[in-house]
Amino acid sequence: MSIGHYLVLSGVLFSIGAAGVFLRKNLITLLLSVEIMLNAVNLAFVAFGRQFGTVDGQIITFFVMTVAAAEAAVGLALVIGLFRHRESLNPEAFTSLKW
Amino acid sequence: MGSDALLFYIFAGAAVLGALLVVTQKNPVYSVLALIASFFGLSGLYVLLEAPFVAVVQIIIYAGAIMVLFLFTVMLLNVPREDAAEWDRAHPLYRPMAVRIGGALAILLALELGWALSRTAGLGGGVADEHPAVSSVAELGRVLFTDYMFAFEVTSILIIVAMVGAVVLAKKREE
Amino acid sequence: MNGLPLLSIAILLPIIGSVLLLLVPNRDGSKDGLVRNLTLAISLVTFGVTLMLWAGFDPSAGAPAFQFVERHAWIPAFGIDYYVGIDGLSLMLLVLTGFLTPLALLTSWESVEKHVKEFSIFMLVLEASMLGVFSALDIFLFYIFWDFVLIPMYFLIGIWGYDQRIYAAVKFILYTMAGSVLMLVAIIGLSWVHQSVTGEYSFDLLKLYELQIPAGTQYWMFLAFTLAFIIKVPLFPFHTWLPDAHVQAPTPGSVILAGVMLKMGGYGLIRFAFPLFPEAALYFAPLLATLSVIAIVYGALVAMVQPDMKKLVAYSSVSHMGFVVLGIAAFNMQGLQGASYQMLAHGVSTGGLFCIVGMLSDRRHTRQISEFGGLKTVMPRLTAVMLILTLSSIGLPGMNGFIGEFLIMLGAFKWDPRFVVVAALGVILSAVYMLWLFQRVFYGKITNSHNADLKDLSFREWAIIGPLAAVSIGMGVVPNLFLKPMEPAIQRLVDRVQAHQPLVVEKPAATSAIVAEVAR
Amino acid sequence: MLALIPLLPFAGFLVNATMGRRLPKAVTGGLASAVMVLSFLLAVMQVWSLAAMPPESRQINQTLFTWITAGDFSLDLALRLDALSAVMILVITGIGSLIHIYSTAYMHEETDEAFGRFFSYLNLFCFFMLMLVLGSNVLVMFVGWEGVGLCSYLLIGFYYEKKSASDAAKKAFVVNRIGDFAFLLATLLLVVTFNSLDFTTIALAAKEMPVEVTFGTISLITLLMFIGATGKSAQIPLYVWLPDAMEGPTPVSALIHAATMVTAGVYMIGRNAVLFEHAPITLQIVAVVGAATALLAGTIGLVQNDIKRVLAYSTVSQLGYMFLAMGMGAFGAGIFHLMTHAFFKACLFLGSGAVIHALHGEQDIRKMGGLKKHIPITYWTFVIAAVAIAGVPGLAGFFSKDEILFETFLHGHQILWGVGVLTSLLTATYMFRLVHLTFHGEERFGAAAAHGHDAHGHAHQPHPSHLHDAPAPMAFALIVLAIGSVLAGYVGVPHALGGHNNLGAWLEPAFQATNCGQPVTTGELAGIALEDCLPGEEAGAEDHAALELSLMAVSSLVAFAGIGLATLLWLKRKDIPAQMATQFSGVHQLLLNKYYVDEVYDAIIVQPIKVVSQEGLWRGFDVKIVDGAVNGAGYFVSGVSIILRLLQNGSVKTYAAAIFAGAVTILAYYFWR
Amino acid sequence: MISSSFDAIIPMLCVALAGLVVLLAEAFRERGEKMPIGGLAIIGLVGAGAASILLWNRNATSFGVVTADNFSLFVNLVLVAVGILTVIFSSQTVDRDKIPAGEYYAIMLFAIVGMMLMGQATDLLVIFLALETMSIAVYVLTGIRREQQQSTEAAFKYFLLGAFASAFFLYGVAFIYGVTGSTNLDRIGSVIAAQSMSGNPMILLGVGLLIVGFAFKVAAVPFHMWSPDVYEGAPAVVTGFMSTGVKAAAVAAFVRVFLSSLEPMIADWAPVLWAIAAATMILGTVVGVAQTSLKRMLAYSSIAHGGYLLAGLVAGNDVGKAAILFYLAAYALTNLGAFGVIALLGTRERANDDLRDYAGLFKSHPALAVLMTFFLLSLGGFPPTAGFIAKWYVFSAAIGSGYYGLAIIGVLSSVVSVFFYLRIVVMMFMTERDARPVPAPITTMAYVGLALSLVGVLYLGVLPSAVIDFAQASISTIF
Repeated sequence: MSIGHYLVLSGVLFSIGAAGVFLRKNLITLLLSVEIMLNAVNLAFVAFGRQFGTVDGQIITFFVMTVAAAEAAVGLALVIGLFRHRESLNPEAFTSLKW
Repeated sequence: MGSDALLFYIFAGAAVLGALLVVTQKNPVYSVLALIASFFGLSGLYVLLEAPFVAVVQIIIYAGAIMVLFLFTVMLLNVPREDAAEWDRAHPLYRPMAVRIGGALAILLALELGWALSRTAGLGGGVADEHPAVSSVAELGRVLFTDYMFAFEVTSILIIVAMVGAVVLAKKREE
Repeated sequence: MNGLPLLSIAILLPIIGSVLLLLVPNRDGSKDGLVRNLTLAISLVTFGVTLMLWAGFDPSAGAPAFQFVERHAWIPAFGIDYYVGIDGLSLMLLVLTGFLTPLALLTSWESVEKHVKEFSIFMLVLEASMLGVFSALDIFLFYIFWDFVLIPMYFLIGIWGYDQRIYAAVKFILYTMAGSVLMLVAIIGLSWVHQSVTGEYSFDLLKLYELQIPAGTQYWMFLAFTLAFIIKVPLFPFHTWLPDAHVQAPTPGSVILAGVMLKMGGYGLIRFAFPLFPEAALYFAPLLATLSVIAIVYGALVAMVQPDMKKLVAYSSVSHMGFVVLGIAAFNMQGLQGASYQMLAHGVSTGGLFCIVGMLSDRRHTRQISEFGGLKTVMPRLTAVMLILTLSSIGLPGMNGFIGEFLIMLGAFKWDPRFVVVAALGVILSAVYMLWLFQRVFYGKITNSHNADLKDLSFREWAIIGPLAAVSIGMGVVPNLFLKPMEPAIQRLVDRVQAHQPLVVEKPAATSAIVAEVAR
Repeated sequence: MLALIPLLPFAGFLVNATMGRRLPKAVTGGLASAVMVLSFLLAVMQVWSLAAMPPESRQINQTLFTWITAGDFSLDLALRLDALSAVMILVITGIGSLIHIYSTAYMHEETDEAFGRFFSYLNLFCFFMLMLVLGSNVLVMFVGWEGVGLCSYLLIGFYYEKKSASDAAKKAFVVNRIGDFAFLLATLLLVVTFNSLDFTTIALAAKEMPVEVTFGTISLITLLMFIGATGKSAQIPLYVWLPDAMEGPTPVSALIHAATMVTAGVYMIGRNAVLFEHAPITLQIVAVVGAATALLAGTIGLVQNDIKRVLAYSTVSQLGYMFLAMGMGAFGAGIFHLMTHAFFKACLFLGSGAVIHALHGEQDIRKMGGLKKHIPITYWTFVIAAVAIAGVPGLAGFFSKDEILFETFLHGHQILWGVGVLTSLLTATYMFRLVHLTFHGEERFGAAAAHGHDAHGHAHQPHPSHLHDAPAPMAFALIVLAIGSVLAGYVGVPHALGGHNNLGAWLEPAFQATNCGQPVTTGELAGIALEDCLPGEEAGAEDHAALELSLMAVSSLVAFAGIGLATLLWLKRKDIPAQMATQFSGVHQLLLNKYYVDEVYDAIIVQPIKVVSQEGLWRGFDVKIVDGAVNGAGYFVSGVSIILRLLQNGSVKTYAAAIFAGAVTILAYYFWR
Repeated sequence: MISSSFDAIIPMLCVALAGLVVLLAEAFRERGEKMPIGGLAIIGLVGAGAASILLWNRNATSFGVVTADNFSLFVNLVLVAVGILTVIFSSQTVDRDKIPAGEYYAIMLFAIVGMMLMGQATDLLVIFLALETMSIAVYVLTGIRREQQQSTEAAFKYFLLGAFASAFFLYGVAFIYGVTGSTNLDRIGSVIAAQSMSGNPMILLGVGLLIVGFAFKVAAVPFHMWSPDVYEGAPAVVTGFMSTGVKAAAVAAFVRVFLSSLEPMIADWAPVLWAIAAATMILGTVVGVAQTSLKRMLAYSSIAHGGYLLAGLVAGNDVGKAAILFYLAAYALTNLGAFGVIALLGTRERANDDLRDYAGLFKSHPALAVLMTFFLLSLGGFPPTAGFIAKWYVFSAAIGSGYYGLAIIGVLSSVVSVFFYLRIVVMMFMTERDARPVPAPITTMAYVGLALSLVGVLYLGVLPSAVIDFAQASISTIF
């Protein structure tokens, strides 16, 4: 398979992830969408790394995973915090700050 | 079409389908499960890219740990359905717009990426044509703890911050 | 005396004074008297220093162009210096500033009752920055003073002004700032031009004078500079901040605003816009002259129908300052001498008019002309002084207003008589609106019973208005006292500018050039 | 020495202005009069020494200091006494002294404050008037020119509590300013043309220039100067202020609005005689305007009922005469008439003042009559002056007026001469109408005066039995002026009557700068130019003696006819005027309302300017458009701000969409640029 | 390659150690025991500052991915100043708002570590990690008052959008890695310089996506929309901290990436940044006009200031680089001062940040009003304050590169911004006081902090020469 295939796949996944941020009305799905985006990036890294024949790409994915984990931890903590305030996970419930 | 190609399309199809399911499911539990499925697809792709350690880590850490954390939260909060609250309709500016705009933008982005890639020379060759794969865990570890030593250390701070932060944000506070 | 950095002393004295005032504990206003006396003393000393500058100034043609020069590196990386020095033109404006500030402070003694300490600090800081504007030879330093002047004035209007003070203050500061920021762009551009020619940055005015600036650049830079200055002057159609600012400002604010701050615009045109960009200046001079004659007639006509005394005087300033710009546009000896002189004259006489309006409004808490009438009966002394200042404003020969206007018209006439024919209408119209004002306020019977027992000038008021009236007359009788020191300076400026030919601009080319530049 | 002449009155002004309110009237008035008399004596001394000089070099110069310098333009504050200004300072200080003396009595009932103010103004006026005539350059003259305007303003508005007085004052100043506008332009043109403002320098330079056959620079300069003169000297179209100026105290009318200030325009033309001679077109205009003004004012004067207004229109009319003379190039004649007019018109005004004084403020001649026996001194002096102005042979007015008419006829302007003669008839008529209505016939004052004017703030009611004649100072002034009215003419007795026209000869050098070396060849203009080139004595003496005599006869006849007509109409057959007034009510109304000139000016100039300024420029353009644009920019920014902030709707998805869109746009730029 | 030298990371190490010590101290703290935790933090920061000064001109590098060139050291010093001032202002609000002090200070210190690392890192991956460290820490700080819905909401918005933007950033890193085979800035730079890249769509993708990531952190239009909400929702001290520290770190990394390795592609990214800078200046000021909440107003103002910083970046010349550094310093001091005042006036229940709350402040708190006025004047760019010199400096850079249009947009937008700064002044000085909850008495410590800011603002405004020279020296050793 050519690198192009992997990159296109990565692009499609990234776009789906990005679209997911808009499609759902659930804070958790929003976070999941961001995870999809990060995974799309990971795929690109690994593909590039494979092409260059180095381990850099793979190693970078570890860091990305770490970051994703950290984000997930903080993000979920915030989701819980929000839920405590309004008993809702709808992002539109949290628009008290505006204009 | 070789077996590689077949496997690629199977895994790619799984990843994309999983991702699509994530963003179309109303129930977050299903979304999380679909994402795990998608991760398996990705994991397969990593194998195809001769990165078995990444594939394993993807399953163990990503699908196994992070997604469980998500699932745990979903269960904890116990809101299986999206709620269309009254504040949803209170925003005439927003509701249909963001979805449509987001969808359109996503398609645009995909087109742009595809278009850009189609114009890039040298993407047609096979991934594995030029260089042999480096897939040994030993080599991986060596590079990680030499070249990426500092980055590795930085992640420790990152994780401390995340940990302390998550605790500060979520723990019950003695008033 | 030569050893003392007199110029810096003049600029720093008010600042030091304001710091001193800060140290006076006056939360409850119990020390207002002390604050007032101290402030007045500081401003008088400053005036004394400006007079010392005058005394030490060598007005002969062979003397150095700029005297009392002080130069200290400030931001050496960009060739920015603390670089001050004065020629005759600056000197006269310094003296004017020094002269008007103590008088303005005196007018505040009754009209300003709250936050006296803060008021005094703002006045002193204002004075310092105005002195700085007139003596800066580094164009960056000049801009700093120029911009800084806005702040104390903003507070003076905004805190101690009348009902609409906030609107007026905000309008004042935004309007004048909008004009001056483009000048900042041009100043920076100028330093880059200098850098590209000589390889080093410089904001030294005298070095910048020597630059050969390409035509297209001159064109835009001149416009940027001029916009800043004509807003300050203010020239039609950029004048509308002035009536609001004047009307709402407290009396001392109006006095300083009309007396000194408007002069900053004229000074800027003379010192910066014209000599820095001579070709462009000559090219645009007819446009400026056209606007100025419109301002003369327009200001006068609008002044004529104002129901509010302060507004009337404010619009009359528009008219008078139109003369100044006309003289500058002519840019020959007579025009420029006239313009410079008119600035001084207008400072004194209009400053005086605002003082009187302030005195009336202190007594009656209104400035509506219709509220007055017949004041001559109860306050003959004030009437007499008002008459003198009115006549000075009208430009009666033998008074200060005439000398300036005559020289301006003479200079402009030598340049292009058509402008003068229109401008001279101002001579008629100024008589109409000022005398009408005078008649409505002072002549006739007292119809409003509130006016029946108004007090005539107090001693303090005499101390304010007496010097102004005396100087108004004195300037008309011995104008050479003021014209002579300015002559060499103005001669140099005229020589510099008149050595050039007007820019030949193909407008479309220049326009597309700037469009291209903006689009980058 | 020379400077002392104006400075003395100025000193008087300073003292009276600062301390006048605290000093007793005797001191104030005495001081003011004393400085004037002193000034007069000084003037006499100066003129005496001037006369001792040879005629070609009769000049006394005094430069005080350099006044204005700007580049190559430099101007001295300098005074110059020559033949022309000598005549003027004598008139000013002489008649000025008399009027000061007169005023000490006339104004005696004013408060101390007003009394001091009055004399300070009066002194100040004399100072400026002397500066005007003594100034050696245009600008110093302009200082005086405007200064007298200022004093006129102050004095007309002396009774400032009266609206009409302050209106009149303002009107006088503003109308004068219109003239000054032109005068100023003329000054600027002079500087540009001659690079000097010194009269002598200009005259010498102009001498070298050809006479302008077509309208050229000098014509423009002189025309502008003349427009200036029409303002100051109350000629068409700017005469309208002078009748209103009668709101001032009567001595003021006598001094400023009859004897001195209003003649400044005539003096100015005389001062610049050389220039005017180089601009025949302007001279023609001057002559026509002068004649037209003379006639117009004369007709109005015929029907006015206010004693001072009649005299005011008479002044306008007589000033027209002077301009007619100037327009003929007969500068000497103009100045001659100026001088004689000063005497008899001052006398008339002071006489009218005495009448008003006697009647405690009554000015309407319909409410007078029969005063002859009550106030004989006033009556007789008044009549003498009236006879003089009417042009009865032997009195001052006769000689001067006759010279003018003669010169006019001589220059071939028969129409203008006709106008002059007609005016002469009118003058005699309205003057004697005035005399008859005031002094002759039945007494009409009495009860009528009880509710008459109270201009001076008099409290007591007038009563016939209490009428008293002019007190000593007033009588003194009246008598001296009456004598002057008789004798003043004899300084200029024409050659035709065996005189030597001494005044003409005296003045000759002042006007002599004509370039006689270059004969002008073009057509009819040659006449004027050549005429002036010939020395005055030979010019008319032999050739035109007969003509002059016959013209004199005509005007004498006209004078008597006018007096007779007046006697017939307003003394013998009073029904005729009334009948005429009804029969020609239109004309009568037209005349009575002064041709509605004030109303027309008001309607087509004053009101439109006010309305346009108020509604158009201020409330319309300034507030709505200019300021509207400024505020509009502010509102625009706020409006945009309010709209843009709505984008910030608080929804995290919208924000993400913005980021997304931004990213897509950047990429789009890269791939489709 | 392991560099044996640890020199370059000493400043970070100091701060990180301080953070750990703070955490430990908190862990061993007895209930109710008071500890000078702020003091510990300050000691760490001062140590970092001292280390930065000692490292001056030594161009130390560690691990091949961290450098301590003068540029980053200058940024470090700015960050140290930000940190110290934030700690000082926090000392009052932490107690008042019942914020868990140990965690708060620790996270703040870790955030500063991330910020410093952003400036010092020479590897895109490390920059990413630093960015995330900083961001996550700041998310937490934003939401630290979790009993307030607004605080949590702000944190979540910031978090979600930050993660979203990070993904874009990371994707950009991936493409650059894909083209050049490395994430190291030097190597990227040499690869790009070696061959013309502007025809390569992939590198353009990378550049474009990197711009998104950085622009988000700088809060440039249209990636700015989080900032008003977040600034409003966060505690005022934190807002001050992030509006200065985060911006400084992001701009530092932005400058390093775009003006070192991506310099050869300046023709490709400058127009994009030009448009972003212009839009940022305009929108920041224009929308600021309609705001009534002070924090929100200053949020828009800080968006606009991001635009000015970008203008310096667009200029791309030496003046621009130095100008950015100077601007960062000036802006940090000014904005921290302003937010400090806002923070001090708040109460536990109410932020007191509405415009009306400032009515008559001059009467009740004259010192605060005067201080605030100076900060506002500096934000508005009036002489003789730091803001003026800073603005002049960046516009000078823009004009030097011929970007007159950008400079004109900049100066005009700063005029508009003056309008809303002055509204606050109007309220404080020219309006009568309404009834308003009285804030807790203000400690001497807080006044010291404000005075320090003011001294800095005036020092930079009146005698800027030393710092300008310093900034110029900072850029001379790199790029």
